[in-house]
Amino acid sequence: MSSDWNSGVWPDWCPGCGNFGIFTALKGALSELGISREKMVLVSGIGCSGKIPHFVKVPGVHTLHGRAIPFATGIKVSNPDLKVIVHGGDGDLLGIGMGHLIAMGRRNPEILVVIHNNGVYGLTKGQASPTLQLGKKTKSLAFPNINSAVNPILLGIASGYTFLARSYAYNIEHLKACLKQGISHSGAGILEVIQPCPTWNNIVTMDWVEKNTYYLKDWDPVVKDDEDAVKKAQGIIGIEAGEKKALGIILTDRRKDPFGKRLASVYKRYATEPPAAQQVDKGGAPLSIDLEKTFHKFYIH
Amino acid sequence: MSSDWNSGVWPDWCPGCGNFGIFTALKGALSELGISREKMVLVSGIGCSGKIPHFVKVPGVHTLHGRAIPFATGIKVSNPDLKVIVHGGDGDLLGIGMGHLIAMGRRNPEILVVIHNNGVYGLTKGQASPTLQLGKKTKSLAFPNINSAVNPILLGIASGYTFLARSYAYNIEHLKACLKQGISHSGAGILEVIQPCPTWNNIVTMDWVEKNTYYLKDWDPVVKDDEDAVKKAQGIIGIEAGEKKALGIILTDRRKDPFGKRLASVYKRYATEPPAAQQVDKGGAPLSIDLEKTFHKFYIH
Amino acid sequence: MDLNFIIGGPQGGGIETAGLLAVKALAMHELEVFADREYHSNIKGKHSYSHIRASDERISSIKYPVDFVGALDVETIATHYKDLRPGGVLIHDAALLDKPITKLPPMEKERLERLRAELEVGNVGTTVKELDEWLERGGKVVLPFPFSRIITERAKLASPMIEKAMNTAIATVLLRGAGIPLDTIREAIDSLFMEKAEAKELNRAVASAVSDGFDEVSRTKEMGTRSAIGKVPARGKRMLVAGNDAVAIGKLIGGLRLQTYYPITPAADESFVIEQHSSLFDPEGELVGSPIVIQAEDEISAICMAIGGALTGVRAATCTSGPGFSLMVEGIGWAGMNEVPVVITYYQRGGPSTGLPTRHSQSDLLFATSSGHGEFARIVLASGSHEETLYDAVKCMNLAEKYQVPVIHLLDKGIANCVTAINPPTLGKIERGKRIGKGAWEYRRFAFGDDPVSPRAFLGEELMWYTGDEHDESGHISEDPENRRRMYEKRMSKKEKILREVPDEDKAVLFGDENFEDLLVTWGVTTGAALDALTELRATGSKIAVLQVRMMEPFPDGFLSKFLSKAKSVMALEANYIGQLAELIEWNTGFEVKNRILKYTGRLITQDEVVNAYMRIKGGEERVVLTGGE
Amino acid sequence: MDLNFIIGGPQGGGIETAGLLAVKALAMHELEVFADREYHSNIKGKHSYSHIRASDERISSIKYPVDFVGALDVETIATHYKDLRPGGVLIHDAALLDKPITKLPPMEKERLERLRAELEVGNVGTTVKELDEWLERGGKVVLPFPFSRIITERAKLASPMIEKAMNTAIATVLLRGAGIPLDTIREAIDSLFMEKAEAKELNRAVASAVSDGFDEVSRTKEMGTRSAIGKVPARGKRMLVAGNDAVAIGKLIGGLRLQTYYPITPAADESFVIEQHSSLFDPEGELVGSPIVIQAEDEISAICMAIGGALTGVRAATCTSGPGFSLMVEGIGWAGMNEVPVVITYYQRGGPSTGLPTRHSQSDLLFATSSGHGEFARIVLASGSHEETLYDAVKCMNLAEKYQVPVIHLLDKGIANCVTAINPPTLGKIERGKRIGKGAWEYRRFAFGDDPVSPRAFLGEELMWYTGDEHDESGHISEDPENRRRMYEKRMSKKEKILREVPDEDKAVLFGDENFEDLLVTWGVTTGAALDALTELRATGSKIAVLQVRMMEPFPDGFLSKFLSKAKSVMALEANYIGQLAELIEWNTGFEVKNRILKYTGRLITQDEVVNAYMRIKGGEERVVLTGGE
Ligand SMILES: Cc1ncc(C[n+]2csc(CCOP(=O)(O)OP(=O)(O)O)c2C)c(N)n1
Ligand SMILES: Cc1ncc(C[n+]2csc(CCOP(=O)(O)OP(=O)(O)O)c2C)c(N)n1
Ligand code: SF4
Ligand code: SF4
Ligand SMILES: [Mg+2]
Ligand SMILES: [Mg+2]
Repeated sequence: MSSDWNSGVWPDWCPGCGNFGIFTALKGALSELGISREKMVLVSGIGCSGKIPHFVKVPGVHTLHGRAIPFATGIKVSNPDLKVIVHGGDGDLLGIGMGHLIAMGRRNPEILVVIHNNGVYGLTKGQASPTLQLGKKTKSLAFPNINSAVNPILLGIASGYTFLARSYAYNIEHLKACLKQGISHSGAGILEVIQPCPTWNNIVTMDWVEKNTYYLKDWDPVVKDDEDAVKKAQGIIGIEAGEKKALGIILTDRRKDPFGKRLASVYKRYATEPPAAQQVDKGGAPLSIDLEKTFHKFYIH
Repeated sequence: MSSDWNSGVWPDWCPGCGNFGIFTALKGALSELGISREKMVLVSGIGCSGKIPHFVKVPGVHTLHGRAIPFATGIKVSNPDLKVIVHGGDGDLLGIGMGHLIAMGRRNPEILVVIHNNGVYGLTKGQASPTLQLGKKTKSLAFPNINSAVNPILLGIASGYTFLARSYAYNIEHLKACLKQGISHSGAGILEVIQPCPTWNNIVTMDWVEKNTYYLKDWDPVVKDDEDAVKKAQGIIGIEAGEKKALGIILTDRRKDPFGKRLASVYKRYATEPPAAQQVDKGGAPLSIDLEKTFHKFYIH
Repeated sequence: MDLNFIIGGPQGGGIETAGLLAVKALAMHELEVFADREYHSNIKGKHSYSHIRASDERISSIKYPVDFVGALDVETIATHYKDLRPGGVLIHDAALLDKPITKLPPMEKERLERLRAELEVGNVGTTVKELDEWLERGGKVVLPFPFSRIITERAKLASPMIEKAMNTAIATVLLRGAGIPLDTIREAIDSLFMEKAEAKELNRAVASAVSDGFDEVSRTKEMGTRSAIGKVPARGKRMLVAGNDAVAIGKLIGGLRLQTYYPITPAADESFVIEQHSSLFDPEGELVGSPIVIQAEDEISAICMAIGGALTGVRAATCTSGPGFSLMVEGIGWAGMNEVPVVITYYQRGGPSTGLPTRHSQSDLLFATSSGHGEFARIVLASGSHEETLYDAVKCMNLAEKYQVPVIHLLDKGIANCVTAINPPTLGKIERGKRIGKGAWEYRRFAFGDDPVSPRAFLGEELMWYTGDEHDESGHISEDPENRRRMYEKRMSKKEKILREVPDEDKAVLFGDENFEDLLVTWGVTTGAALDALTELRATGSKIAVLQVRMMEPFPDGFLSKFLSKAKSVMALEANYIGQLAELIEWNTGFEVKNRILKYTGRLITQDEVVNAYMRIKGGEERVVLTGGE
Repeated sequence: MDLNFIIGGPQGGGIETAGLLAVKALAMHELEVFADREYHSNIKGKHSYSHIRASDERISSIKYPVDFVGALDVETIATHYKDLRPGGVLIHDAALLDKPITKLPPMEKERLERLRAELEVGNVGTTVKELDEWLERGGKVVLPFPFSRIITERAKLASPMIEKAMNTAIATVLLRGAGIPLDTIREAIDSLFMEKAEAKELNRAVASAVSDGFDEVSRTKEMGTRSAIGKVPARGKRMLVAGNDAVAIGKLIGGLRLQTYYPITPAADESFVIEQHSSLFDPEGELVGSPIVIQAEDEISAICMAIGGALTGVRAATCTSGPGFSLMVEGIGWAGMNEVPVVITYYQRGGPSTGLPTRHSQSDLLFATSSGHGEFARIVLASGSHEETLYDAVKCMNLAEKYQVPVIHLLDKGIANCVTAINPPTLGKIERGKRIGKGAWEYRRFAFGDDPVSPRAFLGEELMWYTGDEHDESGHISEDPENRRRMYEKRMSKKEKILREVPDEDKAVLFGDENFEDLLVTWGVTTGAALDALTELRATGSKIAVLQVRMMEPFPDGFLSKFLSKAKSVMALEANYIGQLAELIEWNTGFEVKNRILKYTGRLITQDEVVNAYMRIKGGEERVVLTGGE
């Protein structure tokens, strides 16, 4: 059961923090997916959000601020057998780590990026994050925010992600469903989670979310072909321009090869024996590589 | 005239390089804009493209790989009187510097970013850049490219740029017009320039450009209102999905305040006396700040 | 008198306010104060405390054991009962008495294990009450104060509000126990909640109620008898600042016009203070300056933006700590190559990597002096006290412009977060270095001359070029070997110029008698503990002096050698593992620094630890590792 | 025999191929070869050249003055005529004779100014022809070879092709002049253009034509009389490699399975070589390994991806140079904190900042040893020759896994781009360090024990956690001071373990007689020049030995002291300004390194410079700054 997925480390989030919802939904998703524990890896950045791997009883890699995606990519390409999930804050993934987020879209590895969107830098005491709207002033700001907000869904489209969804930290069932679908998706995914931070963000409260979100209905997120892809993208522009935030699966696109397949297209052995499955020695001696054949171009005669 | 704008440093690009076209168009634009020489700054990244400021007779800041935008932003916010133009390669601005490109969209400073898009890392001998299409293999690659390409125009939309255009290095007149408009725009702009690199990119040749681009007609890039903004964005999705690359002004949006105005809204003195115009001393002594008033909260009694 | 106490509770539960209130009241009582704040990298729930010290003499460190422990929760009791001196007083809400003492989910696993072991050995039992009894048996005084009851009855607070008021309640008891009158406590509350009328009223009411209770609860007397503070003479105007504040104030006075930053502990508060005080008025009420603060998208951007600003002639700075500094290295190198005056305020914290983000450390010294590929001149200046920190913030900007080099102002979490009282600054001077106005002749930014510093023009004034590549006098790329040699030497020879010109007192300061035998070398916030220990040790006849090193790069080997050569034995005192200052000294001066007193647990070095370690070294130990503090 | 020549021309004009062709032919002629490649940070048009040396004895550096200069263009003539020894031969196309000699837009401004001054002083004139005459008057031989005519007439090349063939043409003359038979030249062409049939034919034709011409043009004889190479005995199988190749080969043999990189000079070629050889076959033709190479979006990503790979148990590495390394610092700190075996191949180039991106330097040593905030164990290993580089590439991966630390393989542009012949490697051993299989008991990644190295399990095998924060044995965040102390000591004590266990020959190597008086300490590619000078100096009776330092961190102070204590005088030889190795030695061992021979123009240190500088030091100079080479 879900408690089975607790690592035993005390989650030190503030009372009422949306991260608890994500934590619960994640444990539920992992347990229902039925993947064996050691074959998963939660990779996270730095922030309140970044602590989540320590609380879940699956292997966890709590990395550097903004760098969860490169770590995760290194893990995934080396051992594609692992299910790799990235967790990070909006500051982490959409601020300092933005370059990696976009680069991941270009690669399309089978990694789900869960963005804990709380509109603030939580762990450093409430500075504006890249998702805070222009002109808003949360508790701890000296002045209203002078930067416009980014929208991770639109960036996901622009950079080639093949799974896009948005959910809400306190709707555990919805979030769990999104997580399961995102984790199962064979390609790069973004799951934006609206995560209230009762300590610093006095704008995005439960009440605000109630009034400013809706669940997508009559929207088919599955891309059928190239033409449909354009239509979908245009539709999403419309959805995201709405007054209210849409919750649900926004896009699934299976036309593009995941990164593993692309690697296999150039490294012949990759599909069957990726790096982590390859030997590097024979009982302490290097493999018996035929030097002269392999490196013939360097031989003088 | 245009030769007046030569710094006297020998441009060391390869014969036939598209950068020569950009160089010529830029000198033309600067001379026609009629801004005084010292009030301009060309800020560039590292790459073949990044060398351009040395060849033009206006102040130039040749920065670090990927970091031209932060340097330029620091210059512009400190002295808004200066006309600041960023030049960088596609590797520079869309690879290592991607995070800054997006962040600049959020701020909307009056800076034009000119992306020299040649599909390769020119100065490091032809590796794939982020704009090289998936599956393509230019001369110097060992394998076909396994990453998908990014599209700077779509990223520009997703991150809030208020001027977007695309031109071609060898169409000097068109490029010059785009440059002039971009430099005059009061907000953040991206001008993507298709820049053939005859040395490494054997795909995007003059011939290829001939066949794979067209000039935008009947497209009104000016955003009228919020509703129109959504339509424009959707239209651009369609344009960018086309088989051929559109050349021309793609978007101008004057609804959003430029960064200077935003700063002025929180720093009362900014509009009239930005940092570079402020005194910091009175003949070697600090200004006579009323310490007790300014820092009253720290005084014990 | 010399009073030390701890006030602890869960992070985010008002504990920071309680500490501030206590320090403020003590300072208002005209005492010298020094307070350390210890907290986890956590927003709410983990254990946090302030160690507050007050004295009628100058102090610049904290000291163990403490006189009082005021506990907002069981974890504080369980963590700090050991810190009490014999006869010391533990105060907690009587409502905690029946609480189990080892069922503390937020507590660090390792500490909990140690606690369990200790309690078992002492055969203590499992409740707070049993622990209290055991402590009393061991000669401590325990004061389970009926806070909840008193607050409900006297301050007429509804019970959900009680928890919010508990911090002020406990602070009040501690202060009253120390002999601070209620009036002063209320004055401190007024000042603390200046802009929040409602909170002010509530806290005033709580303080009054608890203070009345204090006079009634019989054993509270025992506090006073042990640590009474009499009336002390007025000291004139003083300011109560943390190191972050001191830097902000210094930068603002010094003419900072662009501050860029990316949030990071323990640096970010500095930018927040600047933002809050960015309108600078003169006595006539005229706005004389208004620096801007830009939150960058990362530290790479922060340093590059600051450099960009500096090129336009504004005084520009950024601030960060280890992880951020690691990302700034490339930008700083560009500033070095381009001779850009830019200031980086670098607050060290526990490393490596994310390390102990909210804990003290002095382990980035060698990194600060040698970071960046290639060689270039820079200045690294380390401050040892809050007052020095403020003045150094001004100096760093002067040095940067005078020598046209990046300047690293090297601080630490200790300085950043410790709070103390300083005298209001006197305004010094502003040195902007060599300038050239709009000229008719051809300007060359990097013109060779007798002086390695070329006259500066700002962007907007003249034609000029900059590049991170090696460049010629105009700033254009040049790979010519002869130009390379000359430009390289131009940049590097600034080191000697700086060493020649910077006044000795900015290089290092000797404290104590010139006729010392033992020389204790130290730096950063640790200087305070060394100085407090110096007073104590000299009172008992030790022939010791303290040498505080301030300029770390270029390293003042010549000036230091004067003192080193006089010493019979040299010992270093620093908060790192290898003794980084000791290494710098050995490397640059050739003198051996045989003895090292080191601490790397993330906690401050305290006065008592220094005294003790000195004794151990005199007793023959070579390397002493300190481990005190929770 | 000892032949030195320069072949130069515009970058991108076939000059690299010409150099390679020449080296290859000389090596095929069973000579020892060592060639330096100098080029601007430019793709086409700026001046570039190879300095090629061949000998029948072991050589590992270049030497001035040179015997021949082969010029593809006027700039080469103007730049390198000074490099000729008395009687040396300048070869260029006769078609250049009427060209003006100082109208050279691509030429560095400073060099052009010096050239003009020189020509004026010598009253030389303004055309190539006049320069030639002046050179002849000064005792040089000038050979304006009618290349264009010969190629058109004999090789029947259309004139637009001539320019493309000019490189092979000049190389042919130089080689023939050195006594290499046409057959060998053609063999070299075949090997160089192995996969390009058309180019092969064309170049063969050109070589034949020019070779015939060579026999006819009368003064070509003068080349041979001065630098004849006789037939040399076969040397068995050898490989011709640049340092980039050597690392790639070493990594591939050593079991590398993930290479990440972001393009940067002079590191990127290494990744390209790995990519091209990523299918590893055994003698039966079976695919036994296939590492992948990932081009990251920046260096931050490159190091983080490599670390991620290492956590899954694959041997993972990245490569970069200064600017990229500056960006990797934070990631390396994470690897240090988490005891991750990862290898960073670090090619130094001219700094600071972008610096001289294509030029040599050894100025990142102190940065490599102390980069990163906080303290952690790392290994920094510096190779001094191509062969050593290859073996070290394997060793670095072994050390990383054995000690679970990040390993920096510190190289330089000199090694990276110089080409030499090495013996095919013998396969050594692979040490993967302490492992734990799938176990039933609770795995703790950072378990304390007698050994600071805990057994590793890989992601996918066990439950484990990693964090950049200080952590407990399981890898969970812990701020407990006691755990902090123990974990810190666990990590730091690896330094001593490494120093204890790494064999002496990987720490430092002494060359020359044990009964030395003068000890020349050096490292990196400069070792080669020191060794070549050593031979020369010892032949004339100097009591000198060379100590090459290899392990820079942890620093082998004990082992080095053995040699340092024996020396009457110690002098350092390095390509930087302050003498970084000298500083490390002084700092760690307490021995003074009084004399320093330094070079920071971005050009290689040459054998003759070392000999000369040694003499100057014996003559009383303390610090000698070298400036040779264009
Ligand atoms: C390089 C670096 N810069 C800054 C920090 C300090 N830091 C810690 S958490 C954090 C931001 C957290 O915000 P976010 O990513 O939104 O996560 P949240 O806490 O809101 O979940 C920052 C800036 C760091 N650890 N490393
Ligand atoms: C931090 C850093 N990494 C790598 C490099 C090496 N580098 C120089 S130019 C360049 C890429 C150039 O590609 P692009 O930005 O597309 O410019 P182009 O040369 O194509 O104009 C790189 C990676 C560098 N200078 N700094
Ligand atoms: S600060 Fe905000 S995001 Fe962080 S734990 Fe508290 S409520 Fe959650
Ligand atoms: S390599 Fe390409 S981009 Fe660079 S100068 Fe040459 S043609 Fe232009
Ligand atoms: Mg956040
Ligand atoms: Mg490019």
